[in-house]
Amino acid sequence: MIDLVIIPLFKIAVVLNGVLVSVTFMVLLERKVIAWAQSRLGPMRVGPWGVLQAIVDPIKLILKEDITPTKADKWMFTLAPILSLVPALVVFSVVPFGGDALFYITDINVGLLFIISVTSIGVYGIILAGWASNSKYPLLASLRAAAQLISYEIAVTMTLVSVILTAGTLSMVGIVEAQQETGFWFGFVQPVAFVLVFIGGLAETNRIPFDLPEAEQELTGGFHTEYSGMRFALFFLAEYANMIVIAAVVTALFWGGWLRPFPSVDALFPSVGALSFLNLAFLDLIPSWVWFFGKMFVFLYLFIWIRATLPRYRYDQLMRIGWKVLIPIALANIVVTAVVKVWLL
Amino acid sequence: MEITPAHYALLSAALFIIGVVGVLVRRNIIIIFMSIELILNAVNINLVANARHLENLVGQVFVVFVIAVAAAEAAVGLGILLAFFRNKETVNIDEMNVMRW
Amino acid sequence: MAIEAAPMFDTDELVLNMGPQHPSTHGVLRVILRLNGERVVDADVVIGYIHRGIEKLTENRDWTQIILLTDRMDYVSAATSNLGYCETVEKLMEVEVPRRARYIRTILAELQRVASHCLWLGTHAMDIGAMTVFMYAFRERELILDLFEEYCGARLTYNCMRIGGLPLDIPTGWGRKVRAFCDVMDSRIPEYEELLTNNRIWLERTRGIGVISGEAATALGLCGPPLRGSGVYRDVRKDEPYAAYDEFEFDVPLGTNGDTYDRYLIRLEEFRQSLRIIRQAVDGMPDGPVMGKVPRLIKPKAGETYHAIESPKGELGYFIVSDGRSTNPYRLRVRPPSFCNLQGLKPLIIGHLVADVVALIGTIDVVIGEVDR
Amino acid sequence: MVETIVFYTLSALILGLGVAVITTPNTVHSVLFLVMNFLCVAVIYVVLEAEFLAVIQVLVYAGGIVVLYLFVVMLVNLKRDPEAHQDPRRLSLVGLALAGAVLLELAGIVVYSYSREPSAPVAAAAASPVQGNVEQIGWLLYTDYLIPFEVASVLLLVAMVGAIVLAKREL
Repeated sequence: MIDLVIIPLFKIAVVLNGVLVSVTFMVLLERKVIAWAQSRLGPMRVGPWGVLQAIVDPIKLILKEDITPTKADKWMFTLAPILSLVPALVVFSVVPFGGDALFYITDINVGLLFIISVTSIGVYGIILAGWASNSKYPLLASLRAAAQLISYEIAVTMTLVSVILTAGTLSMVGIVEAQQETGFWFGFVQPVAFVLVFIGGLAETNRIPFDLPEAEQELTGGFHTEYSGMRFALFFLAEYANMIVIAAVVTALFWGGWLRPFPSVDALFPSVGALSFLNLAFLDLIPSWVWFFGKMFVFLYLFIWIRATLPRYRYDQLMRIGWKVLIPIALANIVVTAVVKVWLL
Repeated sequence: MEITPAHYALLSAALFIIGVVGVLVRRNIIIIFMSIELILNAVNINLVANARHLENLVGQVFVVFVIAVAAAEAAVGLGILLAFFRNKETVNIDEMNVMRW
Repeated sequence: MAIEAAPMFDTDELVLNMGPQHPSTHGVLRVILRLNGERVVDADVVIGYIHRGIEKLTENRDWTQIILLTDRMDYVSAATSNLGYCETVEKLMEVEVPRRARYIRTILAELQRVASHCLWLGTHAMDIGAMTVFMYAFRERELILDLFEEYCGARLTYNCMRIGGLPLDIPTGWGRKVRAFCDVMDSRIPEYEELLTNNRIWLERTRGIGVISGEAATALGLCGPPLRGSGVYRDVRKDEPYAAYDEFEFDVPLGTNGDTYDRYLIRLEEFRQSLRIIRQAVDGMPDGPVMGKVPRLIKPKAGETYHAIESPKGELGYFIVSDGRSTNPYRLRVRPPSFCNLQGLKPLIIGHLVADVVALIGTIDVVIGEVDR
Repeated sequence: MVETIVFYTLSALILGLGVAVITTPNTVHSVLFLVMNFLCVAVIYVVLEAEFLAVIQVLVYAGGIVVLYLFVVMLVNLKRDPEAHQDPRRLSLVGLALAGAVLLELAGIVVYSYSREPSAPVAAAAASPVQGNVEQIGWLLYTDYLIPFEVASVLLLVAMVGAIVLAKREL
């Protein structure tokens, strides 16, 4: 009973709270990093260096008036943010935060497929939000969003096929373990796939330069134009939770998940005696989950950095990149991977 | 009470009938398409249930094919629907009484 | 509003009302778009949401009070509005402005051009999604506002010129600070360029967008950077020099393709040319009074005159009629560059996507306060 | 016991949502009920130890096909409810009666066939060289069912081309 119910429930509670709290701090981090990029200070008023801003922001959102437009479809209008957030949170059930079974909720044999399929449900939140608002800007944005998410999902899924081919398993833990066995992280084996998944991830989380569904300057905020208060906060949470998901997936699939860096320094420098002082075993002292979160942080930082730097693509350019660049490269990558795997290894 | 394949078969039959009713009674062609999806799902449930009962995964393989067919059907069906709607401004199945336009 | 009344005959068409409350219409511009998918089929530009009747108001103000009203037209470029008005009245009264005053006016006008272009660059880049450029550009604009504040005490609506000269001489050391600003600005322009000029996304978003030929631009009455972007040589500073522009060397950048990217490059080059003018003016600043001989009661003789200057947005002209009897103008009419450039919006946006509409409103650089007056 | 509870709950949900799909007047609501229905079916697959199919069900049906439906519903954006006027030629009652007859027949078949003594077990599945649900399905697809698999891929290709030709206004 304890093993079957209590411990999983406990883990779920920890992960959910962890994600939600880290989202609030993610927002603070983003504001701070972008501020530094723009030679500003960012939030400084609440707490030392504005650290407590992370707590004040959600409180503000909760206390705000929650408005439902008169002609909106009330049920759908309420359901949409929930539909948007829940898949983002469900995905965390198969993310391996550490090497030990203690650090992930579950490991299923279709883990990666599970992540892909659950994230694909997230699009409903956006479409329905646009439709239920009964307003033109959200509707345009949600049509954009639907097309964008489906297109990039295809590209990402295709790309992940080559990773699956390399790893030979669909289980998230299995993929990381495969990287441990070969000694090379898939980021080095499949650099093209990494870049594609990262770009696709930017598009799927609606981040600049692919943030068309919520392009403030064009569509006045996009699909959540009509939302306020807590329901808006849910969309906000969903976006950042999705960012964390992408960072976690990229970490696990390409950069060795919880593994420490330089897994095979001996294999790299077998005969160089002078490098023996490079005994990196001390890195093992650092717990596996620290490595995981450290790597994740790098990618989250990259997300923010990109947001501070790049302008936004246009809708047709976005679709062109998705269909005419990413998908062909992903297909070619699958073919190359299969050929190498079958005949050359 | 143990759940036997018969239970799944009955569930499948009931869902099948819901789909059939949808196809026969509704006039909104989008709903009719969705009813067809319900019918296909009913079949799938049956196939998967029997795959487990017989401990033979062929049933599940068939479901993969059914899903592929469903995807093809949805794509072509909705394409026809859009083309039709563009010309006649309706999705009423009763008004779909021409073979060409 | 012809578009609103028209029936939606094609189901694929959607009428989208952009503005007057919209983040990217730079004020209260309203654009009614008829979309096919995301492509603009037809557009209707609606103005007048902040019409304050400035031209009519001037008929009840005396000549000096009107300077204050001109501040409120192009509120991001108040100094050039002041300059244009004062020079027109001076032309009407045939007043000689001291050389030192003309030099300072030139410096103020060029600083204002840099400030206005900073604001344009920031908002234009922001419209296309590059948020950091916005903060960078405003950082430099802030320095200019500080300089203005030191000169006249105001940061936005300066009211910094008088008929016949200037209300104040420049403070001690102000010229040195302006020089220092020029050096800072010179080092900051490469920062903008690094973020945008060769940025692939920026190129894709601006190249070939909103192309307008030189003939079409002339026919529409465009002026300023949008006109020069199409390769037409027209700059009031060169063609009909005013203030002290005839004493300085500077180039007028011209575009070749007439697209959004060319207009962007031109404005960036105008940053450099403005700095060049400011440096020359500061270095060659003559001594002398800053106020010419003007009667205490300003009352131009009966007559009419038109005078134009090159504001950051384009040709800013004032047409003034004086009846010679009262202490206020009989009629004052402004030829605002924003208003004329806005004529180009509709031909520019038709056939483009919604996202380009935003970029194109940005590229012609309108200030609705000046359009509506 | 657990399976019983899960089965009856899911059955109630599936059938309830199925009825909701075909009775709701608002098409968008209908689509949403369909998604939930498919998600419940996916859970049934998990109960039936078909994890791969469960995930594929969510990915293809919920994440793909139904999004397409939603997209089309929003595109056609009906101004006139198709059910607004009754077509006299339409014999809905006959349809209902027909459906009832089919239900009776199906139920009869199910009850009859499962109430008999189980016949000799069907030939047991050939021993698969791989373990795990995904691996086994993959093995079957790429060995015994290779030709159908390729035919299915051609079918999808044809459908894709067909849908583009049909939906695009000018090529």
